[in-house]
Amino acid sequence: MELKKKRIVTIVAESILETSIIKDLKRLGSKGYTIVDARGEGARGVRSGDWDQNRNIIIQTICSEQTAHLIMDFLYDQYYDDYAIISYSAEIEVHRENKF
Amino acid sequence: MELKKKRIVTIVAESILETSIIKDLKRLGSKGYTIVDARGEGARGVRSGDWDQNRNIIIQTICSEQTAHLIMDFLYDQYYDDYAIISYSAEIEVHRENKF
Amino acid sequence: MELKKKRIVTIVAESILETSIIKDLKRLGSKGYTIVDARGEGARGVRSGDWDQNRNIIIQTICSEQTAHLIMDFLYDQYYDDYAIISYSAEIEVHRENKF
Amino acid sequence: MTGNLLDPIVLCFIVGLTAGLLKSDLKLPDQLYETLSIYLLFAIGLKGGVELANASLGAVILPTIATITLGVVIPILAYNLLRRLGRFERTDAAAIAAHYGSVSAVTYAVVLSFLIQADIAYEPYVAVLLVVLEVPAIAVGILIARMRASKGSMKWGPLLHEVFLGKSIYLLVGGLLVGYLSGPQKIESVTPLFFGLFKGALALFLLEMGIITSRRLADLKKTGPFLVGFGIVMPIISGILGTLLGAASGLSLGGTTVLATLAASASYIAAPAAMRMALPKANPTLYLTASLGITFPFNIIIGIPVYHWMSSAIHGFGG
Amino acid sequence: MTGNLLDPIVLCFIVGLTAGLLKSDLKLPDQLYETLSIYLLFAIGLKGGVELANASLGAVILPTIATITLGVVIPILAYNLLRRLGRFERTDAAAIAAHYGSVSAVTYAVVLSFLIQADIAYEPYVAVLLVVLEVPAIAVGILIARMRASKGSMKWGPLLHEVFLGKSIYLLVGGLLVGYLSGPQKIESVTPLFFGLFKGALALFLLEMGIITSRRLADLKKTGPFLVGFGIVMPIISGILGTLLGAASGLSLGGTTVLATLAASASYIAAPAAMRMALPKANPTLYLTASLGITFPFNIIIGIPVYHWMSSAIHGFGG
Amino acid sequence: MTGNLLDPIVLCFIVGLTAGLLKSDLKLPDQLYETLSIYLLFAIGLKGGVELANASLGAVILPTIATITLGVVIPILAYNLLRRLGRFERTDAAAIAAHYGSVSAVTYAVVLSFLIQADIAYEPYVAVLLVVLEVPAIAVGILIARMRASKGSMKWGPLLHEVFLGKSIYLLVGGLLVGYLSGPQKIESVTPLFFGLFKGALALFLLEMGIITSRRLADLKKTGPFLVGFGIVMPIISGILGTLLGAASGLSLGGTTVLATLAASASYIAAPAAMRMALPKANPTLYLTASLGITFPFNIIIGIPVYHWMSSAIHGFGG
Ligand SMILES: Nc1ncnc2c1ncn2[C@@H]1O[C@H](COP(=O)(O)O)[C@@H](O)[C@H]1O
Ligand SMILES: Nc1ncnc2c1ncn2[C@@H]1O[C@H](COP(=O)(O)O)[C@@H](O)[C@H]1O
Ligand SMILES: Nc1ncnc2c1ncn2[C@@H]1O[C@H](COP(=O)(O)O)[C@@H](O)[C@H]1O
Ligand code: NA
Ligand code: NA
Ligand code: NA
Repeated sequence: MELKKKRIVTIVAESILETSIIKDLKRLGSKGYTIVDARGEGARGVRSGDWDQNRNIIIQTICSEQTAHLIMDFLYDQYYDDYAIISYSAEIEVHRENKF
Repeated sequence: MELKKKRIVTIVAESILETSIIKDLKRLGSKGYTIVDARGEGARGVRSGDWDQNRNIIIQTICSEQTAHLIMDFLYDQYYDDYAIISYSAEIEVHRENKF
Repeated sequence: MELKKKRIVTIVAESILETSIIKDLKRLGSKGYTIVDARGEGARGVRSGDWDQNRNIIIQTICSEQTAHLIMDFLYDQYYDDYAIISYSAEIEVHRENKF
Repeated sequence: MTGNLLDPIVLCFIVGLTAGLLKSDLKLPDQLYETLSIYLLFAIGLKGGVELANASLGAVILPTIATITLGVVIPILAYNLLRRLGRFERTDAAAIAAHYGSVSAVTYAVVLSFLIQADIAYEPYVAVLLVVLEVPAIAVGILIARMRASKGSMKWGPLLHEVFLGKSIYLLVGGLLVGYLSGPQKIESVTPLFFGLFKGALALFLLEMGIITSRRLADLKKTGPFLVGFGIVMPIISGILGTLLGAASGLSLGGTTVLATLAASASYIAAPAAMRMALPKANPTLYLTASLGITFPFNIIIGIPVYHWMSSAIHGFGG
Repeated sequence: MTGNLLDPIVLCFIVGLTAGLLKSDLKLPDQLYETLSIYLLFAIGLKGGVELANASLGAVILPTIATITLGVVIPILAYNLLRRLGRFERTDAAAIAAHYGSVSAVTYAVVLSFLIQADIAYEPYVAVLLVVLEVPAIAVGILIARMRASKGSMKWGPLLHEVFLGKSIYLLVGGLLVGYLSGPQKIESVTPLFFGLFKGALALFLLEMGIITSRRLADLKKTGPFLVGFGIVMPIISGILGTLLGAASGLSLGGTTVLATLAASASYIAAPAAMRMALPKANPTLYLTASLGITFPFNIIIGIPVYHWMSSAIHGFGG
Repeated sequence: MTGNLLDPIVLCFIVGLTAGLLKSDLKLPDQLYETLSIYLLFAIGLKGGVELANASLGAVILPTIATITLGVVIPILAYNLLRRLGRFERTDAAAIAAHYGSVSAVTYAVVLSFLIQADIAYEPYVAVLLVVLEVPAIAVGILIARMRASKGSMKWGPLLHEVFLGKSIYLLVGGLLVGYLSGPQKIESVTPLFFGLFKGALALFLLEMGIITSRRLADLKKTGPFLVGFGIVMPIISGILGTLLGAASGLSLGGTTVLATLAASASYIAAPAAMRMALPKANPTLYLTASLGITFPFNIIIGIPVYHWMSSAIHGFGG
């Protein structure tokens, strides 16, 4: 059975942004997402996830090339200045292309 | 040192499927897998992972192009109708190509 | 806004290696990383993550093509003989290419 | 009633429920939920095992038969209501029926603490009835759904394994054995954790259950009004059956109240797991919403006092 | 002082602090941290609610007014110190000020156990003051930052929701209600968990807080010397204000010590969450380091005995 | 023996073991495992610290020397058995030897509860012996493996850090200090959590250990029969040495039983972590299977009563 190309956008951000990013994703046309708790380090220092204020989450959403671009740009404008957050986009292959 | 191309298949599914999917992967020729607990939302609603019946897991397995295709197709036939599950395949590069 | 190509290196390793791998990544030029707790199975058997000695972690770092290659090779020399560890590299697209 | 409403464990449930309905960001860590449910199941078994020491085997037989009867009758009854009146598909109806035939260990814990509060005695072997009632309905539900189901015969092996070695039953039985074998003296060293903290842990767990329940309520619109009615009427019917068979099998007022509550309670650990495996085509939203969203809160807040009242009535009548 | 230093909960904090400073790999599971903080907040509310039964509404009014006054005065004072002397940016200053106006429930728990140890009585409604003091400063902080802030008017809705339905206040208030409605009799069944284990859980939590604090200390070089001074001087000033208003509003020696400690304590649950949402431009490293890295340990180890001494002085003076 | 077998904590271990062998899906949350092991280590230290108050420094010296001797002799003995009879590679033999020279804090907790159950007194400073015995064997093991090991000289710094600041020793020593400094009075406020619940928490932890052990048993075929024999014979030999040195150094019947058990127990927290760092070439399956899969259950179920019997024998003989 043939696989179709889609994009997956991965966002690593401080956990306090969870609800607001989910709202954004839905508004921008994503039909679903998967979240994992994480820790890490970057320009804004170590976020070791050991208490409320320094947890990270990883949010992934599979979507069309175009939606992926919308999301990447929106996050850039909306959050990059003020929050510990990064995001990246990659190519993947799926069945059920209409699902995503 | 030169890197070799392989595929990584990522499966997001309700956690109750863990043992049965692992069996499937091995039977289809995967030599290993990595699992992470997750939560998410999709066509079958929010799965917030706060109790037994609505947890998700992410299973990833690195394998050959061909095995990847086998796995994707098998999952599609076996689980997609009845369960909260998605899967996708992506290209990666590794050392030790014979390991995977 | 235009996206730039980068590499993401993903390492799955026994959790005891966390601090030493992080040191390595920084020394090799990575500017950040994200970590998630995981379990799995491979050539060195099942690592079900239920106690100290059989936990895995997933470490991901976004970096340049060249740093990615350095990291992959270094891990290969340093850890592959003695530890439960795998790593792979994939292509992604990001904003802020200088950040990574 | 109000007496029950002012019990801390019921209040905790309401606080949790409200948190969810008000969309508070309050959320118990998922591993705390798991820890508490493991603790409660094991402690329930442990307590039952210790009490079992004072039980005579003979006395257990009749009530056990009564209990198994309930485990078979209730799901069949529930199935027919759901099919005939509710117009549910066979598989969905069977899956929901299995939940109502099986039991909720937490509801059991709440009725016991209700009886202790009101200090009403109950038979020392009620924990056995809890275990006995958990399984049959699950089997019945699956059998109903499988009857002349074309698609290949099912594998019972993995399923029986899932049910009998599933968290829920394994911990109850394991606790029973540890409690019974250790006996009242030796168990004392572990009672501060397993008995002393029990009710507090139950309160904390119900706080979380309240949050979870509130989420399920959101699905009510999907599941429709019939299921809401069913989630309230079915436990009452089962409660009546439980009361009758309890009294008939010679249980005391306390024991009858327990059996009535067990009959009325709907499973949310063993049954959902088994149904997901055995009847994947059954829609989980239906049975989870009915069992957790409606029947569980109904039993905790209103049901238990009602079943106690029923039992008192029949025992008053009897004697 | 040394008396306080030798209290197990303070020693646990020091053990945790040392673990962090020595880079021990000791690390409490993150969900244990969450569990303990939920447990402590709820238990604090519960205990307060039970005690509330013996409180007369009239008696609460004056102290409540005093508390609200503190909640408004302290952040304004702190803001001006930070701007004028510390030369901090408006937003940073406002965010830090909000933390010092609000409260730390754990510090409150420590002062209560300090008073119980020294068996000094306190008013039965102090938990109400804890709740009352948590919110105003957060609002004041945001208002200050927003004054003639060009960039569009802010949405208060989500913020109020965040504050009032946030973990911290919701659990305190929820606990208060459960404790108050259950009353001293019915609550007993859950006291072994919520009261009996309280101090032990507090000790374990402080062990973890010690580790977390040690991490924040690493940021001191980034935040500069002024903030260190502020983190010690500010609580003393607030402590004095609390002592004065406490005595003025007729609180006992114990109650005054509590209010002084509340005033001196800096929030690290409600305030950080609210600031991150309402004032994203404020640098979290500053307010977290000040509140957790400096003021929290200062209060636990040195502050509380000092505030107790202040209160004794004024009460000795008064009477 | 059967007496020991019917102790709830031993029964819990068996229930866990069975769960694993029957492939039940029962699984304690990983953070609960971590929480319990942190709790147990700290509580053991705490209890030891409080008891230490009644210990005279003089009395501790001889037993401490005896303990250190055991920590050096046992690993050398074990190494030679493994090399000569077992034909293991140097590194593997050294790593396994280190585990058997070091100690298991949980086994220590079980022997204490065994003595309390049988109410046999023991010296107030046994916790010190536990701490003392943990380290030397690890160093010895590494030294043996490193002798004329070509590949560059190793870095001791990070290793010593790992060992002394590792979770296991840090919590034991931290607890000792907190307990000792607080003293019997001040500690009381935290005893409900750290002493009252101790045995129950131990039971829960052993349930989980049973599950983990069952997984290790699956590796027995890989490790071969010799290691199985070694895992049973070695603790007996060490137990005898412990009994002799214990009695020789003037320990009471209880104290001798404790030292014998410490000698016989194999580490599964400090040693594995240290070996993984210092001797990466050593195969973890070997030392983990021996220590956790064979020796741990052997000691819990059979060993402890045996060591107690040995000690009784020598004390009966002595006096
Ligand atoms: N180069 C990187 N590779 C992987 N993850 C990163 C990288 N940089 C930052 N992160 C993650 O993104 C979070 C926020 O990054 P930052 O805003 O740079 O502090 C960090 O806490 C990490 O979890
Ligand atoms: N578009 C998507 N992107 C990322 N994850 C998804 C997406 N859709 C579904 N998922 C994940 O897959 C699970 C099952 O999806 P579904 O069967 O659509 O409910 C969800 O709970 C999510 O965790
Ligand atoms: N083929 C694979 N696909 C995904 N993860 C793997 C694979 N092989 C190994 N792993 C992960 O890497 C860890 C170490 O692998 P190994 O050294 O082969 O035991 C395992 O515990 C798995 O978590
Ligand atoms: Na039922
Ligand atoms: Na304050
Ligand atoms: Na030993």
